[in-house]
This record gives sequence, C-alpha cells and structure tokens, in this order.
Amino acid sequence: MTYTADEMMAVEAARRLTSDTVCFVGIGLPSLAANLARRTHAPGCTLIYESGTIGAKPQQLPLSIGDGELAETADAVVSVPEMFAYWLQGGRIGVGFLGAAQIDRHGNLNSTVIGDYATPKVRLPGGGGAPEIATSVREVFVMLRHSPRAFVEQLDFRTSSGERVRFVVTDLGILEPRDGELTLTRVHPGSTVDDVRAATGWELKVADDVEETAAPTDAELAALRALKTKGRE
Amino acid sequence: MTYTADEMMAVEAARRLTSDTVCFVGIGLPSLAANLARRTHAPGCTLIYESGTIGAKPQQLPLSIGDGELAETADAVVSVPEMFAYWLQGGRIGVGFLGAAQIDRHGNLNSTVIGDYATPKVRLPGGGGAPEIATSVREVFVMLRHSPRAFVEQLDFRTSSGERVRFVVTDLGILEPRDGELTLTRVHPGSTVDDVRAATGWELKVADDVEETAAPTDAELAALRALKTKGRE
Amino acid sequence: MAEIVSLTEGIRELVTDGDTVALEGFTHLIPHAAGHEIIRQGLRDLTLVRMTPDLVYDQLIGMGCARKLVFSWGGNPGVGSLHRLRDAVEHGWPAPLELEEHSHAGMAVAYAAGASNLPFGVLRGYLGSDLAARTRVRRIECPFTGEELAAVPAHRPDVGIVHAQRADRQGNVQLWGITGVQKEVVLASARSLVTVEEIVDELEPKAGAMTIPHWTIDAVACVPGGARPSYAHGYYDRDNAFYVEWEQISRDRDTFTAWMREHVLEEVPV
Amino acid sequence: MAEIVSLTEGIRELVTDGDTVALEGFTHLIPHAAGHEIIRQGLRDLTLVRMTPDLVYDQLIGMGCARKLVFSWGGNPGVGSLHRLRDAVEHGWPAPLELEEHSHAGMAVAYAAGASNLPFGVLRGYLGSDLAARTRVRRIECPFTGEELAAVPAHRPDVGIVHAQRADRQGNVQLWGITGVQKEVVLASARSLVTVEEIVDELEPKAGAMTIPHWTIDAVACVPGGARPSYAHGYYDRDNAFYVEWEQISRDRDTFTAWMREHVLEEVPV
Repeated sequence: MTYTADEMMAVEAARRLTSDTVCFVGIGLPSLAANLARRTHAPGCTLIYESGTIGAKPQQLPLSIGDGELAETADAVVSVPEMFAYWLQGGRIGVGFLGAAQIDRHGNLNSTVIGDYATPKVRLPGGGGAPEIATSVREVFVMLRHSPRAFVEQLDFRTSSGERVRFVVTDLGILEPRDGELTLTRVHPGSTVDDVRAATGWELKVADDVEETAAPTDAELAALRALKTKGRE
Repeated sequence: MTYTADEMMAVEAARRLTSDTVCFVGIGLPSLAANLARRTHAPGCTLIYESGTIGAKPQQLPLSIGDGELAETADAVVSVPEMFAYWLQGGRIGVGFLGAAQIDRHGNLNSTVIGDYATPKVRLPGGGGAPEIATSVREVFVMLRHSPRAFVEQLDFRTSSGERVRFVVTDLGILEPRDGELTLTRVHPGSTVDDVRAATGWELKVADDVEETAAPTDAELAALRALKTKGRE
Repeated sequence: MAEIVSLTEGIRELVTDGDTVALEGFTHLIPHAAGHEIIRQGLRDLTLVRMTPDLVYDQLIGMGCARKLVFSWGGNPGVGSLHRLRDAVEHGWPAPLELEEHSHAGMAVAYAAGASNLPFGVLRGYLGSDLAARTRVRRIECPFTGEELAAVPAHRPDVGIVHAQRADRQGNVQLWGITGVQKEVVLASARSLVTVEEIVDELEPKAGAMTIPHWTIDAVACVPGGARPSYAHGYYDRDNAFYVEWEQISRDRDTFTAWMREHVLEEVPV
Repeated sequence: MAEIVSLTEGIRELVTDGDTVALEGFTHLIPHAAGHEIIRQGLRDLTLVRMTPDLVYDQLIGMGCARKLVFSWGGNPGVGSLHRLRDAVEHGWPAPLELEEHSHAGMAVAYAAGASNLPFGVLRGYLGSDLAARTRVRRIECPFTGEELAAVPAHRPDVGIVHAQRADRQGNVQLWGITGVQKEVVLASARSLVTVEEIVDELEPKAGAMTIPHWTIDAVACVPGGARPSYAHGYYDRDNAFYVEWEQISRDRDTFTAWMREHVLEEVPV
C-alpha cells in the first residue's frame, strides 16, 4: 500500500509504545499514534489527555483533547489541577508527546512566538502543557515535519527544555540524542540523508549506522485508516 | 419538661445557628446541636463534617464523623485534602465548633496533653482539625463542661488560638469575649453566677447585664430526644 | 446564596468595566453565551483569564472588551490560530492586548491556590523555559530540603463564570464529564455566575458528577445551549464544523465584525 | 502494575522492618486486616503515619510494631482515648513511641504534596498553636506578597495501605463513600497495597466513586471484611459496639495481650 508522510510518522511513533506505556497525548498526530498503538501491538497502552481523562479508550479518533468520548471511556476523570499535580508532576507518566513550531539541536522546542516575544511576527498558541510535560515525563517523543524553518540553529523562544527528548520523528526520518545532540539515526523509505540535511537548519549530525525505517505494514495502515475514517464520520 | 445539662448546652448552641449558617461540626455535642438546629428553626443550616461531607442531612444522629449516612445524604463528598484546602482554609465556613480538655480566659484551647508535652500525665487525642478551624472559620463556638480543671489560668498546651472564639456554652452558662477576655454573659436556669465562678479556674469577669438563658422549650426537647433516640437505635 | 437570574441580569450585576474575569472550560462546557452577553453589554478593559482561550475569547478580544489576557494556550483546538487574538497581539487591533502567559501546570496551580485562599502555589515548573522570564513566576526554596521550585501568584478573579449541565432551585450546581478547573474558578473568584442547561427540582446522583453548593455561587442563569459551539456532556455534541468555519470568519476584521453584529450583537439575549 | 496477591504475600513482599507505613482511612474503609497481618508477621520499628490513628493503630502500637507515630488525632472516635497509644507515650510500654504530631490540615497538605512529588506543602496553619514548636513545620514567605505561611514536609511513606470496595482483575481499584486521603496515600507512597472487598470482572461507574489505576498500585489483595470493625460503604456497617468494647479490652495490658493473641495472632490469615 502507498502511504503519506503523516502516516509514516504516526506508525513509527506508535511502534515505540508498549502495553505498559502510560502516555500523555495531545491532539493530532500524537493522538493518532497512541490510538494506533492500542489497535495494533499495544492494546494495554494507557492514554492520558490533559483535560483530565486517564485511560481513555476512544473508538473514534478524538477531535479535541476534551471530547466527551474520552471521559465516557476513561478509567478515571480527574480535575485539571489534579492532572497536573498528582499525575504529571507526580511522575506517573512514561511518555509525553510534544509538537512545536521550532526545534533546536538539543531538542528544545518553541511553540510560543516567531520573532521577538514582545513584538512577535507570529503569535503562536503557546506552550500549554509543554513546559512541564518536557521535564516531568520519563521520555519525550517529538513529532514534527522537517523543514529548515522548523529545525533551526537558534530558537526564537524556548518554550520547553529538550533534556528528556528521546526521539524526534519527522516526515523524513528519525533523530535521537547522541552525546547531547539530536542525530539522524534513520531515514524513512524514499528519503535520503541528504534530503534530511537539506531540511535541517543546522549542520546535522548523522549516525554511522543510519538505517531505513520499515515502511508501514498493511495491517498498520489498515488500522490507522480505520481510526481516521471513524474520527471523521 | 425536665432536661439535662447536656440538653441545655445543645439547645443553646443550636439557637445560634440559622438557615444561612455553614458550620463545621465535630462528633458529640456539636453534631447534636447542629442537627437540632436543622430540625427546628434552621432547616437550611449546612453541616460540614471534616471527613469530606458537605451539606450532610442525616436522619439519625451520626456516631462518627465518617458515618456512611453522612456521605449518602450530602450535597457533595470531597477528599480530605480538598476539605481542608478549598473549604476550610478557603474561608467558606461560617461557624466552627470546638471542644477541648482545657480553655483559658482568652478562649485558647488545649486538646493535646495534660502535663508536659514530652512527658505527659495524660496524652489526649490531639488537635485534629482544631488549629486551623480556630483560625479559618469566621466564628468559633466552644462547647465545654464547666470545672476548675477545664477552665484554667494557664493551659498545659495551647492547641488552638482563641482569637475567633465568639461564644462558649457550658453546662452552667455562656461566656463571650468582652474586651479580649471571656466574660460570663448568661447563666442557665438553676445556676448562679457564684456557681460559675466556683467552677472557673481564673478570676472570672462577669457582665453587668447577666441574664438567664431561656430553658429548652418542649419543642426543642422533643426534637432533641427524637434525634438521640434515632441515633442509638 | 445563589440567586436565579436571567443571563442579562447576571452579567449586569456581577461584571464591571476593568474587572478580572475568568470564563473557564477545558474544551467542555465553555460559557459562550455568557461571553456573548459581556460583548453585548459593551464591557471594557477586562483582564480575561483562561487556561485555553478559544473562540469566545477570540470574540471578546476582537470586540475590544479586553485589556489583558492571562492564559496558557490560546488557539483554535485542532484547527490553528486565533486570528483576533493574533491581530491584537501582533497589530494592536482593535486595541493592544497585554499578555501574562503561563504553562497549563502554572495556571492550574494558580487556580487551586486561589480556591485555597493561599497567595501563591508551588510547582516543579517553568524549568528550562524562557516563559519564566516573561511571566509572574518566582523561585522558592523548600525550607526542608533547600530545593528550588517555582511559585506562581494565586488567581483571584473578580468574577468567575462557568457553564454546567444543571442546577436545582436553590442554585446547587451539578456538572459531569470533563470537569476541568470549574470548581476552582468558582471558589477562587470573588463573585461567580454559573449558566446551566436546565434547572431541575432535584439533582440526582450521577457517576463522575461534582456538585458546587449554592452558597459558593452568586448567580445561576438557565441558558440552554449556553456552551455551544462547545458541548455539554449528556446534552449536545461539539459543533466541530463551526470551529473550522471560525478560521475563515475570524481571519478578516470586516468579516469578523459583520459576523459578530449578526450573530451576537443583534441576538436576542436570554 | 498491580499484582493480585494474598494478604500474607502482600505484606511480606511490601513491608520491611523499619519502614514508614501509612494505613489510611478516615473512619471509613480502615485497613484493619492489613494491620493485623503486619502484627502477625512481627514487623518492628515501623514509623506509622495516619491522620486519625484509631483501633488498629492502638493494636499495632500495643503489639510493639511501632517506633514512631506521625498523626493528627489519635483517639477512639466517639468513645475516648486509645489506651495502648497512651501507655506507650506515657509509660513507654511495650516500647517508647516517638511522636510527630500535626494538625489534620497539615497532614492533608503533606499527603497531597507527596502525591504531587513536591518536597513540601503550604498552608495557613499552626497559627497560635504550640504544635508549631513541637513538630516539623517551618514558616515560608510568599515571594509575591511577603506574607508568612506554614510549610510542612511532604509525606512519602515507604508503603501506603488502604482498603477499598472492589478491584477488577487488572488491579484497578474503585472506592466510594467517604474517600478521605486514600488516593493521596497510594500516590505518595513508594509502594502500595490495596485490600478490597471483592474482585470483579468490570468496575461499573458509580456516583461518587473514584478509581485508582492499576499501574499506580503494587499489590491488590481480596480480603472481604478487611475493614471490620470499621465499615465499607455498600458492604457492611460500622460495628459501633466493638469500638465501645475496645475501651475495656485495651485498658489493661494483659487483657489486651490475651485478646490480641486470641483474635489476631491465632487468626488464620487470608
């Protein structure tokens, strides 16, 4: 089957989750990846949405982090202060997904502004849960499309710390921290190391042993598309 | 009808509560008084037990602050941390009842030890909610039997502050703060000012206008006894 | 003690120019109708507080009600930017908008501190983030371990406004589903208004429901559909299409203004 | 991930001599059976933590399991004193008992801080009380207003033990009625054991119920009646007569010891 770059990203992120993973998911690709994991190899994976739903098991892909189905299918629904205090800060979450407008070579992220903070060129929505997700979960997974505008030498604003970023999946490949710097470790089928270099705004470190990501299997794609169709009914 | 000293105390405390009162009640006489108020002139009086029940409406007099009926009849049941943070410290409670082993002329209370703290003669149960009830509610009502051992010149230990004590009801009369010192303002029928003086361990200030408390009415006693009978079934 | 009022009365009695107002809701039960009434009453110079300002805040800002925004994530969930918020911040239209920007964790702690009558809340937060230098957060030392943590000032809005499923005739409010920071906002605020889908004789117990007692609320207004286009669990679903439409409506100042005139200013209040 | 175990296994695997152990319950759902198993296994030098130590703590102390008690109210509710606690404090029998005494508000904040992975909690507390000088509490200054408040160190027990109504086969725990500090204790503790009335296939939603996910719990043991003589809402009532009887049983060292031998030491464990 053919597939899109988004599908490759979702599949590759999903593969990193297991039935023992407790993960904090935002809407969009992370939610797609986590729900896909539950439908394929990781049925026990626990999904936590920052709206307060713990162990949500949506049948449809949620369109917002506060969809009613998340509350209906959750093991527990807690208040937002409790979610951030007892669950996130409490150290209960294994994996947190983050996206951003910009990332630097250390995995620091910007989701706040393009340009100067006081007189921004583009005012972005802001960090939301990101600053504390980035420092409270055990592992941060970043999902972000590759471009020189996104993978920058110097962030316009550092919204969250990169210290716990373990894995960046893009539409071209995968970066992982090696000796404190994000390093290309895999390219997706159809991409080359040079493609990734060209789409990265800093001089990209490349691992000696770059491998090619396994393409999404038919089963993965079928599960993914079923989720997406349901969510858009 | 004849009545006991306890009944006089409960009735007189109940009379101070209105349908608008939100009160924090402990077990024993305070709970009796607050439930009596709800059965007589103050049906809207809101009872809060520190176990987390807000707006409990027990049919039977509860035997512990955590009786199941309190949760079943409450408007809301909250966790104990929430009770102390949002409700008590949050300034939501109008009247708090306290008892103690000792009281001094400023309304400071001891429910911790008799004797020295490190080597006590009698280790009492301790303050429980008292230290913060005493400083968080708008008005503290104290219920305590009169004796020179209880009404002391010098507390063995100050468990809670007397600054918000507005009313001390004893088996002999009523004390209220006047110019920063508890002053006898009423005697119960059958007691004299001298009786109260003799039962007080400090030189008691007596108001110029000491009146006699109205004896419990037949209706008050009937309601009170119905409550007590039910609670002991 | 909660008074049962019309929405018009509720806003008129509780909200004044210059107030700090929090209309809260985390995706669910967003008090849109109350926000529209604030716009219709032409309130000005408000400091608006909310974790996740979305469409109704975009509308309040675009209609010139706000002087300042205290927030942690301001976007159109699942769609993109809030164009009126961006226009105010980037170009000062219709008026400049001061920002006090937090993280979600910081906002949640600030509300909980407010509800707890504490002047500040403590969290492990704002670490490694440039936000710390741009907002009201200070470092605080643990007096036992010496560890440094973040302190945020408590939120104590003048007015807290939330929407809930139902109230009884005394004004006790019941809400369920995603409960967000609704209870904290009511308790942290000096005055509070709750709009509800319906007023019933008795609030039946319900799994996952919380009750906010009438004596913590100033006014309750019955406003069926008052959370639309967001949703009210058990009553109606989220109008996802409208969130997508808003992207187009809000991009252009004139389109926005025309839409607001037709759908909000000339709407018959409840 | 919660393992379903016998009570004997649960205590053996989770509790060690010298541990700090919190068996919590606020009148409701007090984990008596778990306390008895600790006594039968002869654990020693425990630091026992609880807001309202009552009969089962009196028993643990009288049987010599405890070195220290961290608490806020230690009595027989509605009856009077705990004689074994008093004997330990007043006469050092069977061993001296160190006390760390708090107010309820301080204990509640300390548990919440522990569950929140904070080193301390803040409250308006211990004001005008001699307790402040006798316990672990320090003053802390609000970095915004300069106001002084109380700080208490977080409770982080080695083992947290609670009783609940039911669990499913994965070990998700559901409890309802008065929920006390049960969730906080499980989350604040390094290890946790929950005893339950029954293990069911599915936890049906229930008004006022909270669920504690299996992945925050180490072990779940099915111990029907495990809260007796306290009560389990929906299962059995409080044995009020036994609380009154305890006054007599516990007054005298020999009567106490004989009762414990007959009713606890020689009881067949679950």
